[in-house]
Amino acid sequence: MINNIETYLYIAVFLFAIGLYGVLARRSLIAVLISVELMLNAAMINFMAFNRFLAPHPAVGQICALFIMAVAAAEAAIGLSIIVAIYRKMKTINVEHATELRG
Amino acid sequence: MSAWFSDLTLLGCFLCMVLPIASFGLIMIFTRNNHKLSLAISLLCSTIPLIIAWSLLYKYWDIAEPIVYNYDWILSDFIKIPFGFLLDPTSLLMLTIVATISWLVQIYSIGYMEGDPGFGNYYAFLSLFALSMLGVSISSGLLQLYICWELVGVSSYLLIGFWYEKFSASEAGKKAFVVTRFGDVGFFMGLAILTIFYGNLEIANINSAAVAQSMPPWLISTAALLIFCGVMGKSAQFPLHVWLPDAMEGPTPVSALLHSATMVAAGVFLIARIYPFFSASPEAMAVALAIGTITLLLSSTIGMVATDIKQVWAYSTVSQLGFMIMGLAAGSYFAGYFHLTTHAGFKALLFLCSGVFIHHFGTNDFFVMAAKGGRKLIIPMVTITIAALALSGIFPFSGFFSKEAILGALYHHPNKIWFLMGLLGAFLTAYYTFRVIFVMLFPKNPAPEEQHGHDEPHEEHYGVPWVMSIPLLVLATFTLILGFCQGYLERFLLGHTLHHEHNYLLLVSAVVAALSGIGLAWIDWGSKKAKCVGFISYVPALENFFKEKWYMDHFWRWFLNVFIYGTFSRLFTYNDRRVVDGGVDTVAFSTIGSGRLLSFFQTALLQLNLLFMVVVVAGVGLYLLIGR
Amino acid sequence: MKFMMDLFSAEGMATLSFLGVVGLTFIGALIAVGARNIFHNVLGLALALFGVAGLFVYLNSPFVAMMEILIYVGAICIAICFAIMLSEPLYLPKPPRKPIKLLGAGLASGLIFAMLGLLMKKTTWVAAPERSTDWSITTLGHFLLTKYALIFEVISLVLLVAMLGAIVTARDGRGET
Amino acid sequence: MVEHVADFPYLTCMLLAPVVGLTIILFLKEEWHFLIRVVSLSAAAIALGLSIYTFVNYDTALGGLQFVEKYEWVKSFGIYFYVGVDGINAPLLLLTGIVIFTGVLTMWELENRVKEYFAFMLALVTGVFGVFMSMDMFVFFLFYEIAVVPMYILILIWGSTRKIYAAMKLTLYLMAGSGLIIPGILLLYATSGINTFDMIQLHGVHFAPWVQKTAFVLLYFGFGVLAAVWPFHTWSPVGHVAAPTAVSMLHAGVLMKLGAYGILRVAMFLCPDGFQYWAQLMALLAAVGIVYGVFVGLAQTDLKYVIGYSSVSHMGIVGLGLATGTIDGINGSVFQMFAHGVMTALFFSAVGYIYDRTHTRMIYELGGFSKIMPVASGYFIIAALCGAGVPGFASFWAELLVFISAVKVFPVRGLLALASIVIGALFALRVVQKTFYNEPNPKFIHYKDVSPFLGLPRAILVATMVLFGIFPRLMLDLIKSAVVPFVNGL
Amino acid sequence: MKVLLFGPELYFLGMALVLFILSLRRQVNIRIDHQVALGFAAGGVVVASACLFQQGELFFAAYRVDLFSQIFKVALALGLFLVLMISHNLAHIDDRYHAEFYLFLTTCTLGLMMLVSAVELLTIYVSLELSSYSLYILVPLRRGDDMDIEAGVKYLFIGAVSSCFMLFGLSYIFGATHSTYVNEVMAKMPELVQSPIGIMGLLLTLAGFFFKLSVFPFHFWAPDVYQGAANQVTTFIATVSKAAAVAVLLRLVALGEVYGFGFTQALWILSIVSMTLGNLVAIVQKDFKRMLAYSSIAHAGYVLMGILTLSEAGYTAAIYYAVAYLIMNFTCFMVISEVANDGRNLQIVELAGLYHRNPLLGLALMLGLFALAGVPPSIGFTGKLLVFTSAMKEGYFWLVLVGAVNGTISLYYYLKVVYAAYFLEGKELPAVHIGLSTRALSYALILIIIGFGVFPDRVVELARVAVKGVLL
Repeated sequence: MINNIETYLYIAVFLFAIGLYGVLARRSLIAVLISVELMLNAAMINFMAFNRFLAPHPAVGQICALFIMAVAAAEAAIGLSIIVAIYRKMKTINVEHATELRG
Repeated sequence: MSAWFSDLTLLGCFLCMVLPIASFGLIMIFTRNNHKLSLAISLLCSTIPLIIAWSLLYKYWDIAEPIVYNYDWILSDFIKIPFGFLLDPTSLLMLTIVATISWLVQIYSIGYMEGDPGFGNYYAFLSLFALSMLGVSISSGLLQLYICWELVGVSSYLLIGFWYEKFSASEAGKKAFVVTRFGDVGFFMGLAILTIFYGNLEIANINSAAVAQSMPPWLISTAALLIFCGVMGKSAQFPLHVWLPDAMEGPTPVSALLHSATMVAAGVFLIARIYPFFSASPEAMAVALAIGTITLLLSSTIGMVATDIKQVWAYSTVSQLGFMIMGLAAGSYFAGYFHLTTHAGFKALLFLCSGVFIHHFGTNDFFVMAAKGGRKLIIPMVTITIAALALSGIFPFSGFFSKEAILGALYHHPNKIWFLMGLLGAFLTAYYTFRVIFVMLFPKNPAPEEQHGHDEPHEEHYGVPWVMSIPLLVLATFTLILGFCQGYLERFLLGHTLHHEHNYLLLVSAVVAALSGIGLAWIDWGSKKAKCVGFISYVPALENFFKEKWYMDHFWRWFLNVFIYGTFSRLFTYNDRRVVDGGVDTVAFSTIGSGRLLSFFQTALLQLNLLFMVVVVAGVGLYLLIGR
Repeated sequence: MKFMMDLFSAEGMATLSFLGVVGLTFIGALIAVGARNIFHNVLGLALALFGVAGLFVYLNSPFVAMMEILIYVGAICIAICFAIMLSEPLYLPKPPRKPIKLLGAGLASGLIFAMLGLLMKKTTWVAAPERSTDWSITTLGHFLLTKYALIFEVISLVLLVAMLGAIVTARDGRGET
Repeated sequence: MVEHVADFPYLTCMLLAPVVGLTIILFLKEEWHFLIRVVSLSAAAIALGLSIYTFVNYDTALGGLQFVEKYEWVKSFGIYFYVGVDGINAPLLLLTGIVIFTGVLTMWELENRVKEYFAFMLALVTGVFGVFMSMDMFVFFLFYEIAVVPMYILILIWGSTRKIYAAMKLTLYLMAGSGLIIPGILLLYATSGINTFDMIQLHGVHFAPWVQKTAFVLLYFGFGVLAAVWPFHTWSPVGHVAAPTAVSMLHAGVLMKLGAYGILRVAMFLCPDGFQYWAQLMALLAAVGIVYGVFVGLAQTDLKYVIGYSSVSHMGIVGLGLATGTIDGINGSVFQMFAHGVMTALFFSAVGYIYDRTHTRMIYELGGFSKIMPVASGYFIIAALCGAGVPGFASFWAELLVFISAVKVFPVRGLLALASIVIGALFALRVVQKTFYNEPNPKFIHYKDVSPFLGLPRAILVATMVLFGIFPRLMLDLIKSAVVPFVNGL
Repeated sequence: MKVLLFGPELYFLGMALVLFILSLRRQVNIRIDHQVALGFAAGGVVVASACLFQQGELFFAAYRVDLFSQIFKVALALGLFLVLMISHNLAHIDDRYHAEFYLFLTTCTLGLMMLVSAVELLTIYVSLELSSYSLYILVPLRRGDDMDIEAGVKYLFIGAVSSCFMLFGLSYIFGATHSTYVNEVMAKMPELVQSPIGIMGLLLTLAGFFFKLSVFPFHFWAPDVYQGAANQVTTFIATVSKAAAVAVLLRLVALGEVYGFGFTQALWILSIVSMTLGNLVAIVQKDFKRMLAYSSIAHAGYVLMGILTLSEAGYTAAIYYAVAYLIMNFTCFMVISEVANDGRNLQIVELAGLYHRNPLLGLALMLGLFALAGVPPSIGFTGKLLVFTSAMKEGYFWLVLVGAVNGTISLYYYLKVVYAAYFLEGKELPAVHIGLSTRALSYALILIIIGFGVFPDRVVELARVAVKGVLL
């Protein structure tokens, strides 16, 4: 089980789905951001799994994972700053309140 | 091109076509408002064809073989339309008739139309008519004939509607054009069938025996009958005769020229023109005979009750045209054509005389004319009587001879009913003709003097301008002498004289019919004791029926209103607005509507949008995965 | 018994701990998305990230696991905490959840799960014919500076932009409020 | 097809004349009305002159394409700027030249946004010239759309009577048509196996039957929209009514011919088998259109609607002639395109004159105009007589050829359509009677008749009608020289 | 000359640095900010053009410089320059942030440039994120109501989810091919495209670019962001970033020469739905920018049509179309930012009377709209027809039919704008005064729209050569 790639891939898929659920279901923008992070982690697990079981060179997948982390960090920074800004402007971070643009 | 000038005959024909149209164009474009100049141009351009026509008639009096000139007008693939002239007795005679009468009418109109603001236009239209009618006479191909035929319709339309401010006139013009067009479409269809078979509409070809043999009989009949539709339209045969009485709205010289002498005779001429072809179809001949008979009787009866002098002559024209058709359809080419010739003379005379009265008294009602002292106009009164005698078929006037010829032809027809009908027609003709004459000659209740008070200076001279009287005299002369030319004409038209077996029964019955008609008219209208009511008024229902013109106008009006305007036009318009156009608009609006509908997918809710996105991704993915 | 025995063997222990790690991940993830309190979510995320780091250890890469904990748990989660504090107060009453929305979200993510699961099921993975066994961090560093040098540079730019952006975005408004 | 390369780029000059005029106008000041008019008139005159030159100098004995110019345009897609004249498009080029020239003259009195008006009009004409002369499908289509779109603005700004609706409807409808043309053209291009849009070369390719059927029907309906094929005609009356005079002239006179020309030049030329397959349908729709047009026109009360529906009917005649696929029929069709173009231009120009003064086109409000303005009415009456198919005018010959060949090929439909010309006469004369005859409406009695200068364009149109009516061979021999090889290739 | 190979990128990096330094100044001088940025951008165009014919590989073959990429770099540099041209009046952005505004535009352009040259999947991903993040920041930079921040949030989260999908896809490609290098992936692709993992991996990867290109179903951000962001930012998003997305999409799709039916069918569906949806919804819009957003969705469908043909002609057409789209869309946005010179959002009716308020802009707008609608003689028409041609060549009859019909629908709403500009009088609205540069720009754009529409040969040839390089 531990040495089976499928296990990891399914874990990733499951994590991805949970993250997606969070993105779709949560009202708080911060929670949505958290869910996105989960999805990114799922992708990371994929990379690492492939790296471990399939790739010709084990460095590549790890590098991918590292970069994803960096990107995720950047994303979190921007996302959080925008969330803070939206809170300042609208006094709420409930995504359902941002309903001015439609149609 | 040099051939055009070296051959005088060709040049003549050519000039006959070119001069009138040149006159038309010049007057319309340049000299419309200069009456004198317009008149000069028009007269010049009708005198030369007159001379040409007579000299051609003289030159080719002994013509044996038709002279044909053909040039290509259109060379499409299968359809080849020649432009050319066909000179044979049939066309030469018609050419002469047309040129003569139109020249006379032009002269006459100088007086009649004097001072009319549209004088220039009038002469232009007359020139256009001359062009087209001359064209009808000498065309070498049926299609060229058809074209001229249509142009005749146009000029008739323009001339009837000449006083277009009058609603009735413009309406009558329209009616004339549309009704004749109705027949013309049939004509054109007939031509189309012929073209499809021969690709060539040269009259000489069509009349050749080979055509009749190569074509299946049913097709010949179809084509002939379709062409006969054109004849019905133009020659005002039942049931398309309704336009002709209304056409009297035009100036009287026009009625004389177009609607009695020449244009309406074009239909008869057409049958004569393609007589060998037409007579190859017994069905067509039978139908023509029947139609001619119906027309004869119908219009005679209406003529009995009309009070407008022009209406009477109009119905008389219709009935005589029916008579001509009977003659032709009964198998005698000569009889029909001869009657056409004589009729052209005396009917033009009748109209021109009536024109003098109308011009003088300013009314169309012959009872009023009589009351105002119509008989004091000597020349017109004499000439109109001559013409009336001719029309009634009294010896020695021309009408006698031609009617005799037709009755003879009918007599030889196996079915004697046609002959009897012909006699009845002759009787009725004599009756209604002399009804007019007797009323005019022997006015019963002269109008009170005080009515004339303000017309006093007018009353003083009952003279007629010479430009108007000369044509009357010329035509009266023709009426007197034409009958005696029967033999010459027979030789000219047929190449030999007919063997006349003098059938006294025929002769007597015809004379009796005519005389009894006159006698009855005398009893009803002429004699001192006459009650001035027609014998027909003893049967009020019938009289009413006649007065309502057999309800033909009502029928057509109804047909037009209910079918054309009421049903088709309305339905189609409705369909166009609602179904076709509405359909298009519906498509457009539903497109916009679907845009509005789809825009609801773009909710303001971020997560709902994401939901759509994810579902679509999953859907596409699942589709691709399950599909393989 | 046999099962218990297996469980306590060396392999069994490994499996058990693996299951533990996986469980940690899932439970963390579920808390992260499921809990109503935003702080619990962050904690859940941290838990899940620990789990993922554990997985990375199982995947032979303690270095990345380390990084995961450092960057994610150490940086991102803290940043999120700050953001939480800068934004909506926690004591505010929360509106009730809308079942239809949750259902929709569940269905959609379920669909994605089904799709990806189906994909996994249909795929047979082929390992590369020649596989290096060089797992050393040195090699990794080497790669970073050779084959992946460009991206290494770019990522720094990304981070720069992100920082600048965060400053620009978040700074704005303080003066106004 | 034989090609004779031009010694001088006549066609390009013809095409460029309006473009240059347009460019000059763009740089003129809005206030310089007279100069703008003169520039557009001279551009139109140059185009007209060149079109007459090509018309007269086309050598029917040589046949084939003459005045050919061919330049590579987009190499990788096989697009050429390939223009030439043959018997089919020479009359249409002439028609365009005449109509634009008279159209500019007709709008001489325009005072509102003159600069833009003439600029757009010249743009439109460029498109029309381009379509008629190009032998490359791509270029053909390019110009086709250029010709269609300026119409929107022309109607929108200078139009009347529901112009907003009409402009949008017309443009969208026609563009929907071109939405069908594109796939049709591209289908042919893609399945030909040769990388070219050159129609002459594509003609040599024998397309598979399904390709021909599909492409033909697409092209037929696509072009048919512009040719007002029933039931895709409803834009045309609406559009004519809304458009300003000269635009109506151009539109009914020339633009609708683009559609018919497209059917002939692209659809039938490239998909002969497809044509054979769909000919029955074509004939049916055309016959229905002929009958339908006159009946609906009979019920109209707006002069321009009347003319619009008569156009539907007359374009049906064009369609019927094409459907026969015989030399006679197509000769007639092409001739009818020309004749109808001149005729409707005359119609609209006469109506335009009256409308510009009275500001009404309702026939029950008008009346007695023969008295008020005899010359202007005379032009209308002449047009009406043309419309009624009176001989002596060019349209008569065209109708004759079409009807006879239609009766030959499709007896029932042909006879049905033929019968409707009675109604056609009724229809034309009804309008003439109500508008021009009877007592004049005192409201309009003080209006002046058309001046000789403003009468000039109308007179040119009448002269054209009569010239080709009396000497049809001037036109027909030319048309035939192209149609005979065309039909033999079908 | 390795420097030249990397020339444009280095140049823009330098430009970013300069702007960064500018942003640090205490004294705000927006004129200097603008002039510096504009000057550098102009230089950027020169540099990019100078490097147009460079060929080579950098960074261990992770970065390929070929004609394809260089053309797009020129286009990107040009796009940036044009956007800066109309940024002389950044009314809706706080004066303090003008330097940052230029900076982020520059970094975004830099990211896009790297995107078009990158031939390594991870680099592509990170470059994409670089450009995206710059835009995420630019969108809420607008001053005023809450619209901008809402748009920013939506943009960010839709982008984030899309990039998660993309990353997932990338991981599968990595798993299936064991490499992140495009050329190595390409070597494996032929046998892989038949398998589910290959197709799904690629499709999910494309999600990121679909997002950039606003292809259905990743289009939801577009209307909101177009409406919410400042006019100039919208301009940039609508033009420059689209062009780059097309480039990468091409490069990725060109990975496989033969795809199974399913893959193209998926693109086929997305293309059709994008076109139709975009056009239909655009009909009912009142806000000009929002309408253009929907039109961009529709246009993405057209581009996709060229790409999914998987043929050289199709790619050529797609490139041509992308460039054409950049130009014609830019023309419209230029008019927007000039007419709405206080930086507000422009309702369509506010264009009323443009023909007399400023005839030149009116003409430019009309031509731009007609080009967007695919009316000749314009670059848009030629582009559209080239796309259709290539699609038809590969047998996508129905696709072309739908596309052509869609062209008609689109004309409706473009004409509505023309209607407003040319028919409505707008007497009460003020005249629009434009500077010399804008005037020159308008003329240039008009010339380009017509000129390259009528004489497309050069551009097409260039695109074709470029595509050859990608296809190898």
